[in-house]
Formats: sequence, C-alpha cells, structure tokens
Amino acid sequence: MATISVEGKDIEVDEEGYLVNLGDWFPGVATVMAEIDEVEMGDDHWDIINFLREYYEEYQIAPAVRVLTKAVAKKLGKAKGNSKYLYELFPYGPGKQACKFAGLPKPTGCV
Amino acid sequence: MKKLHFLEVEGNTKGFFTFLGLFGLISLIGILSAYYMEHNGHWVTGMNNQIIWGTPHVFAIFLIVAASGALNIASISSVFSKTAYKPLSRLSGIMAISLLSGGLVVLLLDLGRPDRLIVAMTQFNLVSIFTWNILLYTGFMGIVGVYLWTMMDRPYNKLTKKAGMAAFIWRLILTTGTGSIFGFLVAREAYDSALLAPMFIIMSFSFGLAFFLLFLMGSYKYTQRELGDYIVSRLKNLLGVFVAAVLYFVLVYHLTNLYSADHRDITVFILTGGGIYTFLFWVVQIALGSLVPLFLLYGPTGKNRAMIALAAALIILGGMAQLYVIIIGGQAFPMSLFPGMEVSSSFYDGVIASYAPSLPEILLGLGGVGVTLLLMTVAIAALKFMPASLADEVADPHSK
Amino acid sequence: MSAFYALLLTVAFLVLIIGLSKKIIQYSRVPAPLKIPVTPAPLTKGGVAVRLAKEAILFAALFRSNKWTWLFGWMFHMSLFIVLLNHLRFFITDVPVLLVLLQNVGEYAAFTMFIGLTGLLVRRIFVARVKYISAPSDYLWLILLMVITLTGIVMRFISHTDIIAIKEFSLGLMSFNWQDLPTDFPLMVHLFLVAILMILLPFSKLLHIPGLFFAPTRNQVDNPREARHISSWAAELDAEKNKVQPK
Amino acid sequence: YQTANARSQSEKATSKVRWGMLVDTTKDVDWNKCVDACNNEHGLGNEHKSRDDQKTQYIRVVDVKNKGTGYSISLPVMCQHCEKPPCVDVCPTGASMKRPDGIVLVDRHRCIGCRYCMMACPYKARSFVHEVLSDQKENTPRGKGCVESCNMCVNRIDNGQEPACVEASDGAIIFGDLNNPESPISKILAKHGGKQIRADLKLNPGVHYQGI
Amino acid sequence: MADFETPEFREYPTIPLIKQDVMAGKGPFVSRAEFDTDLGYPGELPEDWKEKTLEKMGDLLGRYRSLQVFMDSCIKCGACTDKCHYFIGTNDPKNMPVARQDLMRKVYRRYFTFAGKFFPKLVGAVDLTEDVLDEWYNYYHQCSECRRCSVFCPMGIDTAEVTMAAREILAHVGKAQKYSNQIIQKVYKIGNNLGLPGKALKGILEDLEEEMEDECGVPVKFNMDEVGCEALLMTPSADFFAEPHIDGLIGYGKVLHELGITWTVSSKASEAANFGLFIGSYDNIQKISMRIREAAIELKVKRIIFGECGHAWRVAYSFLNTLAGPFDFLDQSYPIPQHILEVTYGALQEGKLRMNKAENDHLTMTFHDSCNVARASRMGDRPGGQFDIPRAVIEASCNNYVDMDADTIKDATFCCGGGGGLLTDDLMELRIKGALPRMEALKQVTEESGVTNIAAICAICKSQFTKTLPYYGFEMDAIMSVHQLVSEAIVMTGSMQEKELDGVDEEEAESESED
Ligand code: SRM
Ligand code: SRM
Ligand code: HEC
Ligand code: HEC
Ligand code: HEC
Ligand code: HEM
Ligand code: HEM
Ligand code: SF4
Ligand code: SF4
Ligand code: SF4
Ligand code: SF4
Ligand code: SF4
Ligand code: SF4
Ligand code: SF4
Ligand code: SF4
Repeated sequence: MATISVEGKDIEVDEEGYLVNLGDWFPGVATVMAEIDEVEMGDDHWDIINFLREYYEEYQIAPAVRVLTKAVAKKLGKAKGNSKYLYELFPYGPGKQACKFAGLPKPTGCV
Repeated sequence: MKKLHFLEVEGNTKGFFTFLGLFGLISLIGILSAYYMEHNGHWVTGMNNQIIWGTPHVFAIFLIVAASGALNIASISSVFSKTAYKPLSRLSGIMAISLLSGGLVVLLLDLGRPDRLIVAMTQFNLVSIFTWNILLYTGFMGIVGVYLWTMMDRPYNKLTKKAGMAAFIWRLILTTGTGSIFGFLVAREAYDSALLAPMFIIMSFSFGLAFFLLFLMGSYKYTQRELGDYIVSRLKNLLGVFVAAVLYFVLVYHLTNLYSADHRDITVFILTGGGIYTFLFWVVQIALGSLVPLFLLYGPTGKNRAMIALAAALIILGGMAQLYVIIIGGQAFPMSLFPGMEVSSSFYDGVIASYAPSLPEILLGLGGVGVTLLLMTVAIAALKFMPASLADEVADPHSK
Repeated sequence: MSAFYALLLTVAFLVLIIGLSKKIIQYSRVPAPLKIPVTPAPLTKGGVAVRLAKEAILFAALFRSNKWTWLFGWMFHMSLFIVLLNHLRFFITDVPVLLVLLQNVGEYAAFTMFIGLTGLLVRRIFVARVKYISAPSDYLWLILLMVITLTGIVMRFISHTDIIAIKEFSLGLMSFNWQDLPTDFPLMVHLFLVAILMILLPFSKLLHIPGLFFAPTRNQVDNPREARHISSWAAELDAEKNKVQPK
Repeated sequence: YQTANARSQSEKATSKVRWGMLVDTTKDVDWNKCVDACNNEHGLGNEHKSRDDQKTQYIRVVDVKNKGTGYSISLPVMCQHCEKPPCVDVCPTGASMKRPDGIVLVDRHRCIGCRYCMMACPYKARSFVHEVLSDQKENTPRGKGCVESCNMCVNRIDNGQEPACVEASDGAIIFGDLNNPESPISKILAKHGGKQIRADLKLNPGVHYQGI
Repeated sequence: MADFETPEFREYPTIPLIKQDVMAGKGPFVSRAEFDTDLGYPGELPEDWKEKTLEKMGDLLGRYRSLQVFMDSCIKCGACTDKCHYFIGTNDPKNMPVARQDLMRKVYRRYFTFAGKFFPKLVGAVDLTEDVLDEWYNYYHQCSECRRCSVFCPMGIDTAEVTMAAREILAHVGKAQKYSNQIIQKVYKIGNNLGLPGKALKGILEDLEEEMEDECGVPVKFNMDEVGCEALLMTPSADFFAEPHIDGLIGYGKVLHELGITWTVSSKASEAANFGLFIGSYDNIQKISMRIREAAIELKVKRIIFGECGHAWRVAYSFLNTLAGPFDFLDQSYPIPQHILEVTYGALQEGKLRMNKAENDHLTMTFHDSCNVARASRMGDRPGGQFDIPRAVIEASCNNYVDMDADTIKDATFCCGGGGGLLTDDLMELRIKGALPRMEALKQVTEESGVTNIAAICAICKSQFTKTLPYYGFEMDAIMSVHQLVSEAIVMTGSMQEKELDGVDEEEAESESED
C-alpha cells in the first residue's frame, strides 16, 4: 500500500490517494495532498474542507452536491452557491477531490 | 441552408407493405402474363408477322429511355455542378437503375425464347446495334452502381464527379444506341432519320423527369417527409423546358419528313391518315401530352401540386402515345417493295397492318412498371437514397 | 477407388449427422436463465419466427452492418442453397417440377457462389480489421469451398463426367448397394473435399447454422413482465433461497 | 451449336460459290405451285392456332400494279439472300447468319426470338413462329419462339438437289452459282440481264428477276 | 489533468485503422479481499488458478446457453468490428467486439473443442497462462456491456454476455474489479451504491420537501420508509446525491404528487442499480434484487416504480420477475415493475398533467438513448416504446427537440462510454476515448440545429456526461435528466406557477415571489 509523507509521518493511502485510515487525518494531510494535485489551498478551500468534515462526522457520508452548494450559499452568498464555483476550487470535483483532501472516503457509485 | 441528411424509409409499416404488395402484385401479374404468352406462343397476342414489336416494346422502350432521363438529375448536379440538384442525385441514380431493370425485364420476357437469355449474354454479334445495346445496358447498370457508391460512401465522394461524368457520357451513348435501333432499320421509312437519335435523347429527359417528379411527390407524400416548393418548382420548370423541346423536335422531324420524298407518305399517314395513330398523335401526344401539361406547368395552376402531378402523368401518357405511334405506327405502314406501284399479296404487302394490343401484352408492359416501382420501394427502404427532408431550408441554396 | 469414396462419403455423412445432432441437443439442453433478447424484440412467438427468418434468409443484421460483406456473404449463401437444391437430383429419382425449373437458372449459381466466396476472401486478406481476427482456418474454409465450387464448375461446364453413373452411385450409397464411380480427377477432388467439409462442419465455425437459431438474443420473446421466465438451474437456486413472502 | 456451322464448313459450303436464283416473271406459270412446293418441303402450314397474319410464309406471290398505266405482273418473293443482309447485321446473337455460299438462314439453337431481323429485312421475308408446333419435317425442325425464313432449301442443296420451288416452277426459276460465269444462271444474266427488287438499297440480293 | 489525448472530432465518421496495443495495460484496480468475501469470491489468485478458471468456464458453459452458442457460432465475418465505441475511440484492435470475445474463445477452443485440442495453431487456440488472464482482466474491463455489437452481428452474438462471463470467472480466481465489488458490498452493508446511511438520506429528502414548498407552494412529499404508500420508488442512489440526477428526482416527486400517487423510498433498498449485472454474477444480481421484494412487502405497497436508470431498468424489466417474483402481492393492474416515464407518459396521454413548455424555451434538446434501455429492455406495450416514450415526454416538456444522427440513436445508440462498471476514475482514459462517437453525434446537432442540451435517462450516463462533455468542448451542465425538463414545465395544481400562469390572485403571487 502506498504512503505519503506529511510532516515526517508516513500516512497510508490507497491506490487513488485516499486515506486508508480516516483517523490519520490532520490539516497537514490536506496541504500535502493539495500539493500533489497542484491545487493551491486558500481560505475558500478550507471552508469547504471543514464543512465536509463536519458533515461526515454527523452522517458518515460525504454531503450530496446539492447539500454542499446550499451550505456554501448560506455561508458565502448565492453567487458561490453552485457547483461551478466548487469545480473552480477543486478541478476534479468537489465530491471527489475535496473529500480526498478532507480525509473522507471516496464517494463511489454512479457519480 | 440546412445540412442535408439522407435516411431510409421506415420499412416496418403497414403503408410500406401495402405498396410492396401492390407493386409486387403488378409485377407478378406481368410475369404471369409473360408465362401465359410463352406457354401458348405469341399467337395469343395482337402481334403478327407485320407488327413484330407490340405493346410490350412500347413499355420497354419507354422505361429504358426514361431510365437514361432519370439519371439526368444526378448529372446536372455532379457534372454541371448545380448544387440545387444534389439532394436528388441518389434518388435519380437508383431510379435510373430501377427503370432500366423494369424495361429490360419486359424486353426479356417478350422474347420468343426468353429461356435462352444466356445465349444473348454469351454469344455476341458485335456488328449488331442490339448487341451493343445489351452491353450498354449492363454497363449502364454497373457505372451508375459505381456512381451511386461514390455518392453514398463518404470517403469516396471525391470520385463522384468523375463517376458522374462517366455515367453522363455513357447514358448519352445509351440513349443514342436505343434510338439507333430504329435508325438502323434502313428498310423502314418511319425510322430512317438522323433526327431520331437526338430526339430520343430529349424524349428521355422529358419522360425520365416526369417519372422522377411523380415518384418524388408521391413518395414524400406517403412517407410524410417535407418537400419544399423550391425543388418542385425548379423541377417543374425544367420539365416544361423539356416538353417544349420534345415538341420542337417532333415539329422539325415531321416537317423535314414532309419535304423529303422518301418519307412523305408515312408522315402523311401518321398526321392525316385518320385512324388510331393520327388520333394518338394529335390528341394524346400533342394535346394531352404536351400542350395541356405546358399550360398546367406554366399557367396559373403552376404552383398547385396536384396540377403538377397531373401534368407529369399526362407527359408520361403522351410519351407512351408517342412511342406507340413511332413503334407500332411505323410498322403498320407498309414497306414498299416497288416504290410508286400498288402492291398486294397473301402476306399483307401494300396494306396497313392491323394491330390491337391484347390484355396480356398490356399487363406485361405494366408489369415492367411494377418491377420498377417495386425495386424503388425496396431500395429507398434499404439504403439511404431519400433526403430526410427537402424542405426549402434544406434544398434551397438561397436559404440561409 | 469407388469403395474408398463410398466409405468416405458414408462416414462423412454419419459424422455430419451425429456431430450436428449432438451439438443441437447440447444447445437445447443448456439453459438460458435470464431474458436477454436484444430489443426492440417481438412480443410473440410468431414475431420471433419472423425475426429469425429475416436473419436466416435476408441476413438482416449483416445488411445493417456492412453492405459489402452482406453482398458477398448473401450471394454466396443463396447460391450455395440453390446449388444444394440442384444437387438433390443426384439423390432422388423423382425430381419435382419446381426443381427442374430451377435447374435452368440454377446452373449459374456456381458462378455467383464463386464470386461471393472470392469477395469474402479478398476482404479477409485486404481489410486489416478482418485480417486481424482471422485464424488460418478461416481462410481455409473459404478456399475449400472455392475448390469444391471450381471442381464442380469444371465438371459441369468444361469436362463433363458421367452423371448417370454418379446418380447410380449416389442412389446406391443411400441403399447400401455400392456402385462404381467414374474416376475423373475433378470428381475425385470434389467428392473428397465435400467429405472433408461434412466431417469438419460439426467441429467448426460452420456451427453458425444451428447457432443462429439458438442465440437467446434473437430467439427470445420480449415478455418478461408478463410471463415469469424460469430455467432449470435457476429454479433450483430459487428453491434454496427461502424467499420472503408477504404475511 | 455447331450444327449449322458444321454444314457450312462441309465441302460444298465454300465462298467459292454463291448460290442465287433468277425468276422470269414474264413466263406464264402458276407461282402458287412454287409456294405449295415450299410449304410441302418445309412442313409449313401446320400452325393451327395462329391467325392468318401470324402464319409463316417463306415464299409468297406478290401482285404489282402500276396505277398510272394499269400494267400489272405477279411474282414470287422469298428471302432474297442478300449479299449484305441487314438481318444478319442486326441479329444480336449471330443466329441470323450468312453461309459462305451466300445462303442466309437462322440457327434455331441460337435464335432468342427478338425479331429484330424481321424489323430489318426490307423484303418482309421472315416469319415468327407464334405457337407450339408438332409434326415438323425432319430437315426443318421449326419451333415456337424462333424466327425463320426461306433457307434456299439448304438441306436439298447440300444433297446436290435444287430448291423445291425451283423444281416446281417449270423452269421459270433458275437456280445456280452466281460466282461461276459458266453456270446457266450467270450466262442468262449476262445475256438478258436481270433486276433486283429494291436495288436502290444496295444489298445485292442473290435473287434476280426478269420482267419487273 | 490527463495523461492521454482526447481524440479529435473527425470530419465525418469513418472506420478507423487499427493501432495495436494502444490500450494494453493492467486494467482497473483489482479488488481486495475485504470487498470480495461478502460476494463469495476468494479475493486473491489461488494456487490452482488454472484448474479453477477452466472449471468455472466449463460450469458457465453449461449454465448459459448464450455463452455456449456464442463461443461456437462466431463466423469471423467482421461485421461487429467497427461497431464498438471503445474501438472507435481507442483504435485498439482488441476492443473490436469479436476480438474481445476471441480472448475467451481462444481458450475455449484449446480446452473444450476437438479442433483446438489437436490443431491449436490452425484455429487460433491458445494455452491458458497468467498473461492471458491479465489480458482478459484488462480488455474485459474495456467493455461497457452495451450490446451495440450484438445488434449488428448476423449471429446475434452479444459480447456483453461474454464479458460478464469473463468477469465472473476472473472474480472466481481473485481478479475482481475494485469499483464494482466495493459498491456491491456497500449495497449489502448500507443499502445503496453510495453508502448513504438512512439518516443522511432522510436529511436530503426533508431538504427537498422544504425546497418544494418554497419553490412551488405545494407540499410535495419525499417519503422514506412510510408504510402503506401506494408505490415504492426505486431509484439510483445517485438521484439523491449528484447533479443533474437530483433534478430528475424532483421531477418524479412533482409528477407523482400531481397524480395523487403516494410513494416512498426504502432505506433498506435505497438503490435501484444492480451492479451484479456488471460482474455477471447471477447470485449477486438475485441477492440485490431480493431486497426490492423485501422492501415492497415490508412497506405494503401496491406497485413498484423505477426512476431513471438504464442498468437498473434492464435488471428490473428483464430479470426482476424471474429473480424475485412472482409479485402476486402487488396490484396487477399496473406493469410490474413500472418505469417512471411510463407513469408520466400515461398521465400525459390522459391529459392529467398540465405542461407549460415555454419554461424550457431557452433549451434546444436532444436525447441520448441509454443503451441498456434501448437494447435490453422496453417501455410501454409495444416494441420500440423505449424510444418513443422518452421522446414524447421530452416533446411534451419543451418546444425544441432534435434527434441526433439516425445511425447513433435508438437501437444503434452509442454508449456514453461509462456503463458496465467502468464509471471509475482509474479508467478515465477509456471513458473519455469511448465517448467519442456519442460526442461527435452531439457535436453535429449542436452545429446544425443549435442543440444546447442533451437529456438522458440513466444515472451512469448523466455522471459520465458531466465528466466527458468538458473534454470535448461542451459545457458540463449540458446534460440533463428527462424529468428535470418535466419538473421545469409541469404546472402543479395549486402551485405558484399555476397562479402566475393563470393570472389569478396576482397580488399574492407577486408578494410570494418577492420574498
Ligand atoms: C435440344 C436438341 C434436341 C434434343 O432433344 O436433344 C435440339 C433441339 C432443337 N433443334 Fe436441333 N437439337 C439438338 C441437336 C441437334 C443435332 C445433334 C447435335 O448437335 O449433336 C442436330 C444435327 C446436326 C447435324 O445434323 O449436323 C440438330 C439439327 C437441327 C437442325 C438442322 C440444322 C441444319 O443445319 O440442318 C435444326 C433446324 C434449324 O436449325 O433450322 C434444328 C432445330 C432444333 C430446334 C429449333 C427444333 C425445335 O424447336 O423444334 C430445337 C431447338 C431447341 C433448343 O432449345 O435448342 N436442329 N439438332 C439438341 C440440342 C443439342 C445442343 O444443345 O447442342
Ligand atoms: C438573387 C439571385 C440572382 C440575382 O442576383 O438576381 C440569386 C442569387 C444567388 C446568390 C446570392 C445571394 O443569395 O445573395 C447565391 C449564393 C447563395 C449562397 O448562400 O451561397 C445563389 C446561389 C445559387 C445556387 C447555389 C450555388 C452554389 O454553388 O452554392 C443555385 C443552385 C444551382 O446553381 O444549382 C442557384 C440557383 C438559382 N438561383 Fe441563385 N439566385 C437567383 C436565382 C436563382 C434561380 C432560382 C433562378 C430560377 O428561377 O430558377 C436558380 C437559377 C439556377 C440556374 O440558372 O441554374 C436570383 C434570385 C433568387 C431568389 O430566390 O430570389 N443559386 N444565388
Ligand atoms: C452427393 C453429392 C453432393 C453433395 C453432398 C454436395 N454436392 Fe455439390 N455438387 C454435386 C454435384 C453432383 C454437382 C454437380 C451439380 C450439377 O451439375 O448441377 C455439384 C455441384 C456443386 C457446385 C456447383 C454448382 C451447381 O449448381 O452444381 C457447388 C458450388 C457445389 N456443388 C457445392 C457444394 C457444397 C457447398 C456442398 C455442401 C455443403 C455440396 N456441394 C454438397 C454433388 C454434391
Ligand atoms: C456426390 C457427390 C458430390 C458432392 C458430395 C458434392 N458435389 Fe458438387 N458436384 C457434383 C457433381 C457430380 C457435379 C457436376 C454436376 C453436373 O455436371 O451437372 C457437381 C458440381 C458442383 C458445382 C458446379 C456445377 C453445377 O452444377 O452448378 C458446384 C459449385 C459444386 N458442385 C459445389 C459443391 C459443394 C459446395 C459441395 C459440398 C459441400 C459439393 N459440391 C458436394 C458432385 C458432388
Ligand atoms: C424426373 C426426374 C429424373 C429422373 C427420374 C432422372 N433424372 Fe436425370 N435429369 C433430370 C433432370 C431434371 C436433369 C437436368 C438436366 C440439366 O438441367 O442439366 C437430369 C439430367 C440428367 C442427365 C444429363 C443431361 C445433361 O444435361 O447433360 C443424365 C445423363 C441423366 N439425367 C440421366 C439419368 C439417369 C441415368 C437416371 C436414372 C437412373 C435419371 N437421369 C433419372 C431428372 C431426372
Ligand atoms: C441457415 C443457414 C445459414 C445462415 C443463416 C448463414 C449465415 C451466415 C452469415 C450471416 C455469415 C456471415 C456473413 C459472411 O461473412 O458471409 C455466414 C458466414 C459463413 N457461412 Fe453461413 N449461413 C448458413 C449456412 C451455411 C452453410 C450451409 C455453409 C457451408 C457449407 C456456410 C458457410 C459459411 C462460411 C464459410 C462463412 C464465412 C464467410 C467468411 O469467411 O467471411 N453457411 N453465414
Ligand atoms: C455422393 C455423391 C455424389 C456423386 C455420386 C456425385 C457425382 C457427380 C458426378 C457424376 C458429376 C459429374 C456431372 C456431370 O458430368 O455433369 C458430379 C458433378 C458435380 N458434383 Fe457431384 N456427386 C456427388 C456429390 C456431390 C456433392 C455433395 C456435391 C456438392 C456438394 C457435388 C457437386 C458436384 C458438382 C458441382 C458437380 C459438377 C457439375 C456438373 O458436372 O454438372 N457432388 N457429381
Ligand atoms: S431478304 Fe431479308 S432475310 Fe433475306 S437475307 Fe435479305 S435481309 Fe435477310
Ligand atoms: S429473332 Fe433470332 S434470328 Fe432474328 S435477330 Fe433475333 S435472335 Fe437473330
Ligand atoms: S428455296 Fe426452299 S425455302 Fe426458299 S422459298 Fe424456295 S422452297 Fe422455300
Ligand atoms: S459480427 Fe458476430 S459473427 Fe461476425 S465476427 Fe462479430 S461476433 Fe463474429
Ligand atoms: S458490448 Fe459494447 S462495449 Fe462491449 S464489445 Fe460490444 S460494443 Fe463494445
Ligand atoms: S453504457 Fe450503454 S452502451 Fe455502454 S454498456 Fe451500458 S448500456 Fe451498454
Ligand atoms: S448505473 Fe445506472 S442503473 Fe446502475 S445504479 Fe447507477 S444509475 Fe442505476
Ligand atoms: S448511462 Fe451510459 S452506461 Fe448507462 S445506460 Fe446510459 S449510456 Fe449506458
């Protein structure tokens, strides 16, 4: 199994770069993963990642895109409450890339 | 101008099977008539040793001549680069093949020994214009086949112009050849004219286009596809020109014959002799088959689809009459063994031969038309011959 | 020589019949547990018969798929069919009138068959995609049929053999009353290859003949909602699972 | 299909000869006797279903009258065995053929019944068989669907006999080799001359007439 | 982002030349034991893999007539060679359907036929080696089981059946695909493909109810686990989760509400999709299907309605009755199961729905026939209903509709490129390339007829399109659900939209739209 090294720790990730043990996450993990994916993390990104982690805590699943956009709209205003905005932040998709940075398991299915 | 799309006709419908059944039945009746004549011998027909080629030949020659004319549309498009005709060129090609097949079937089944078809195909007398025609017909099918292929297979589109040119030249030769079948009959005054070959060419334009227009209007109507005014009006204008041209040739043909001593008698016979041929000439060919259609096409009714269809049908009728007069009228007039003398014998020398078409002959002729329509019906359902729409925004190069 | 051929042809015939029957029995025994007709599919058995007939007689799917392959393939198969019908006259004494009529036209089927086969072979050699999927046997089948056809053509149109003797021979074969066979070279080749063909047919891709009719994608009726479709081993599996029933 | 060719390549059928006839219309004979002889020779007249205008006639009697003068004659007309026969030119299969010895006839194994030769013949010499025939003469196996005409009685000529109509004409028709200046027919033609029907067509028929 | 090149649009569709080994590789991620064992597979390559492989193959040959007949009857005519979207997109000759079948047929001949046993070279038979197995794994995961090839095969050979058999055999020797198996395992554990727990699902549905109330002023219910509703709605879990799927779900809700059909989803069977189909496992297809039966019994419904999903509808339409029937406890006057489009279409026919097409006037639509609906199932009561019904519903919802090229729709439709268990990121190259023919057809109608959007009736299609459209220069949100259009156009009784349209009580409508 592959690993990434974050702040001197080796952290296990699977073939697709997701954490194997969800408990391994701390903010540095997101930063390193973002570097690998060539995404520059800003405050906007962190807002999303924090929201994801909160939601997961409660529901044991990443939020649906609609739920996420609504939450973003509430927080950052209607202009940003759409999936286009999220794709700008996370080019490979909020559902997948953001979840990865946030240390959530990958939502797989017909999505 | 919207992009052009070709589409097969839906084959799994009641309407389609009705037409298939209808045309199949007509063809079958034609073939059964041929079998009846074959089984008994030609004594059951109106033909005899004076009128050697009867009604089936009228039909056969009509279809063959029309076949070459039907290809005209495609030629105009790819040889003369008139884009307006491009949407029609595939249909034009397949119609040429179908008409020719229908004509050849009739010709073949009217032979005394159709079972010896293989003899005709394997033993050639290269001096005979008839042999040449057999080669021309088969060659025509082949060339038009290739032509269609280059039109329908995208990567080969670049060859269309060349194939179209070959087909164009071939069909001019073919019609000249058909015309020459008569032209070579030195013995028969009616046919011995240099004008006959060019006249056949212009006749082919007219008959082929009339048949084409009729089929186009019918098929678009029954398949509920859109046929815009642009195409119809261009075709009908062209048709009018051809009809007028045929009329002109007929005029010149008879005038020159009247002035030549050799041909005066036969011309007078046809024009004034009374009887069926005179009637067919003046009433059916000239009045119904030329003047009335010209009026319908260019007169106040010129925009009415039903009237255009009627005009096309009349042109076909007039064409049949014209060929009947040429072929049968020409044979009925006695050949002169002794010019200037009065001749008689037990072999009907010197008398106008009598001929009345029998039912099986007519049915065989119609059977050929049936075969043509049957082939067309199958073809448009099997392959992409017909544009999905010929609405003006697709067909009219002026529409944006 | 005659004895050899008589034996060969008898054995070949037996192999053909037994081999083909075994395959057909196998096909009909293996269950089709699920409904997998390619839709739109007919809703009735009659509709299925029409669908299969269209495939078997017109090669409808092939026509949709590739016009050239269809042209050559269909030409070959229809000609083969006519040739085989014509061959009936070697095996039956009372040839029906229709068959006699057919034979006038039918004799040229050999040529269209040859043209068809040539087209198929040319395509196999020159079309890269088809070449890629061809095994040596695929070429050999075509060549085998071409040689059979050619020897047949030679016998019929060029160097005639003694048909009467042959008819006696083949009628004799059928009644186990072996007759002499003329020893013409084309005939020898022809018959030998025919025997090979009959022997190999049940073990080869020529199993497409029964296969076409057994393809569940084509021979199933499209009625899964209306009629419950249960096959043998699926039924067993069903029984094992004690299914929840409404109370 | 070699039958007729085989004949033509037989000894007699060479281009050294050209068979021809000379008809003297001034002689007072009953030309119908010739017609009967021909019919008899070739088994004509066995059509039972055909109308009169459909029946075969190899040879017929033609009455010609000059409207101006009232002068009239009768003469027998059959295939004129043209040197440049249009019927042969137009025949698609080569069934219509001219033997080297000038005789024009139809190969019945080849004829497909297209009737183009009939259209082409200026003398209306040909007939089409309109029905199934039976009881044909062995030498003239005529059959439905084929075209036929006077074949100058090839069967008789090849056996060294004269054509049937010549025999029946009481000397009014002379048969012989036009190529041989010593033959009686050539001598008479040289001396008294003869005319061909529709000589203007330049087909150079092998049948010549006197008194027309 | 991608380490491959998106294929270029061709001037017009031609048959591509073959390019060997373009797609050679290891295939998608192999599953792990943790996902496999629940499904009844070993999870790793056993010692006696060869025997096991052949044994399983023999077993399947004796179980599936399709496989047995298809192995024998291919005539190598080549008719199918240019029909697969993966071949057109990748040009790898092993993606020609017949070549794909041949991977297995070569082994079949070697071990199961007389000719292959004695003359392997002659008939192209090969020994079974680990390389062969790897090749199977790679190329049998480059087939979306779309059946396009079988439409054109003169023998009716369906490569999808061979693919399924191959995947089943591979799974039995521990070479299952991670994506599919992980998902099936989630279905068993949590109830749906996505792993949406009941709580999350409930939250989403409640959210939607609120949204409806806000938007239309009508209390559209999105029930979960309500006993005694008329209908059980089975829909892909993507409909709860992803865009544009969820807009379709809203559409179902509106239609069912308007027709007065009470309905519920089940948290236990909250997934219509049946990935058992992709791995070719009868047992798993059945096990997954059985949940539907159980849910229907528990919730005491009268009918089962399926949402927009191609593969789900295939299993439901063609297999459900066989696998989980008989459904004699449901109301027999409705088709069992029924498709939501059949419901909507029926209601439209009867004039029960009021549609304001003008709502969609900014769109020019075309329709992607999802292949599992087009070639493996039916809607309505006559063959071809699966083509006409969605189109009729679309045309009832909007004014501008254009079909794509006739060779690429209806039963000749091109797969979106993501079906058959290939909708996973590790196969992105394949998915993008395989979408080429569909994208070309779409391109043509956008250029010629000004098409702006494309509708589909399958969750996989919709997800796949959102990924592929940008690669080919279209907008990601050009893909829509059919019921999304319905949702926009429908005028529900008592809704704000109705009032607006009819001009009744203008003030009230105004005041509401303002806040
Ligand atoms: C079919 C056949 C008779 C049979 O039942 O076998 C036949 C059939 C006819 N012959 Fe013959 N002849 C047939 C062999 C012959 C032979 C023998 C031979 O070829 O080996 C001869 C004799 C040749 C010879 O004597 O050298 C023969 C000499 C004729 C003749 C005489 C020709 C001549 O120049 O004298 C005619 C009459 C004619 O051609 O005008 C004739 C005419 C005919 C007619 C037109 C008679 C008729 O219709 O009543 C038949 C044409 C039918 C057709 O379909 O071809 N048939 N005919 C024979 C076909 C052989 C073949 O296909 O080649
Ligand atoms: C305005 C004008 C000419 C003028 O300047 O007076 C015109 C302009 C034009 C114009 C200029 C324009 O519309 O501004 C165009 C260029 C349109 C374009 O979008 O490319 C044009 C392409 C054609 C074309 C397409 C040529 C091509 O290669 O694409 C065709 C089709 C063809 O040649 O087969 C065509 C065939 C006619 N064109 Fe045309 N055409 C006119 C008539 C005609 C026809 C309909 C005359 C008629 O009554 O039959 C056709 C004469 C055909 C002929 O003589 O053979 C004529 C009036 C058109 C109208 O509808 O109001 N015109 N006409
Ligand atoms: C018992 C005999 C027999 C069998 C079995 C047989 N043939 Fe023939 N075949 C013949 C004979 C005899 C002819 C000559 C037929 C003729 O003269 O009409 C012939 C002719 C042919 C011809 C030439 C065309 C024709 O019409 O005669 C072809 C092609 C041909 N066979 C192919 C086949 C094929 C293919 C098969 C089997 C699949 C086959 N034959 C089976 C006896 C047979
Ligand atoms: C009994 C023997 C026999 C068998 C078996 C046989 N043929 Fe023939 N075949 C013949 C004979 C004999 C002829 C020639 C018949 C004739 O001259 O009329 C012939 C002729 C042909 C002809 C050409 C001529 C024609 O009559 O049309 C073809 C083609 C042909 N065979 C094909 C085949 C094929 C294909 C097969 C088998 C699959 C086959 N044959 C099997 C005996 C056989
Ligand atoms: C009623 C049917 C019938 C019977 C019985 C029959 N045949 Fe034939 N025979 C045919 C037919 C039909 C042909 C086809 C001729 C052709 O088209 O080539 C034929 C052809 C022939 C030929 C070849 C003719 C040619 O074209 O060269 C011969 C020889 C022959 N048969 C001999 C026999 C012998 C010997 C018997 C009996 C032992 C026999 N036939 C029995 C119908 C029959
Ligand atoms: C019901 C009967 C049959 C049907 C429906 C049928 C159908 C087909 C079809 C659709 C093809 C593929 C198209 C092509 O490439 O030509 C084919 C190929 C072939 N068939 Fe048949 N067939 C039948 C009987 C036979 C028989 C009896 C033979 C041989 C004796 C035969 C020999 C072949 C061969 C050799 C090919 C391969 C052609 C190639 O190499 O491309 N078929 N058949
Ligand atoms: C056991 C059976 C067979 C016998 C005895 C047999 C005999 C003959 C004979 C005698 C001929 C020569 C015919 C001639 O001179 O015209 C012949 C020709 C031919 N046979 Fe067969 N044959 C047999 C089976 C087959 C089969 C099975 C086929 C094809 C599948 C076949 C195809 C042909 C062909 C094509 C010809 C040439 C045609 C011809 O000459 O007319 N034969 N066969
Ligand atoms: S007279 Fe007639 S039939 Fe006789 S050779 Fe001259 S053209 Fe031919
Ligand atoms: S009817 Fe016979 S002889 Fe006369 S032209 Fe036709 S084929 Fe030749
Ligand atoms: S030559 Fe013979 S065939 Fe000719 S007309 Fe005289 S008798 Fe008759
Ligand atoms: S189309 Fe069917 S029979 Fe032909 S090669 Fe493909 S799979 Fe084989
Ligand atoms: S089923 Fe579809 S993906 Fe698979 S080989 Fe056939 S066409 Fe290609
Ligand atoms: S996506 Fe469509 S084409 Fe592809 S496998 Fe699924 S159903 Fe078949
Ligand atoms: S792939 Fe389609 S059918 Fe399958 S679960 Fe997803 S949405 Fe449903
Ligand atoms: S979503 Fe794709 S895979 Fe699924 S049915 Fe539609 S086209 Fe096929």
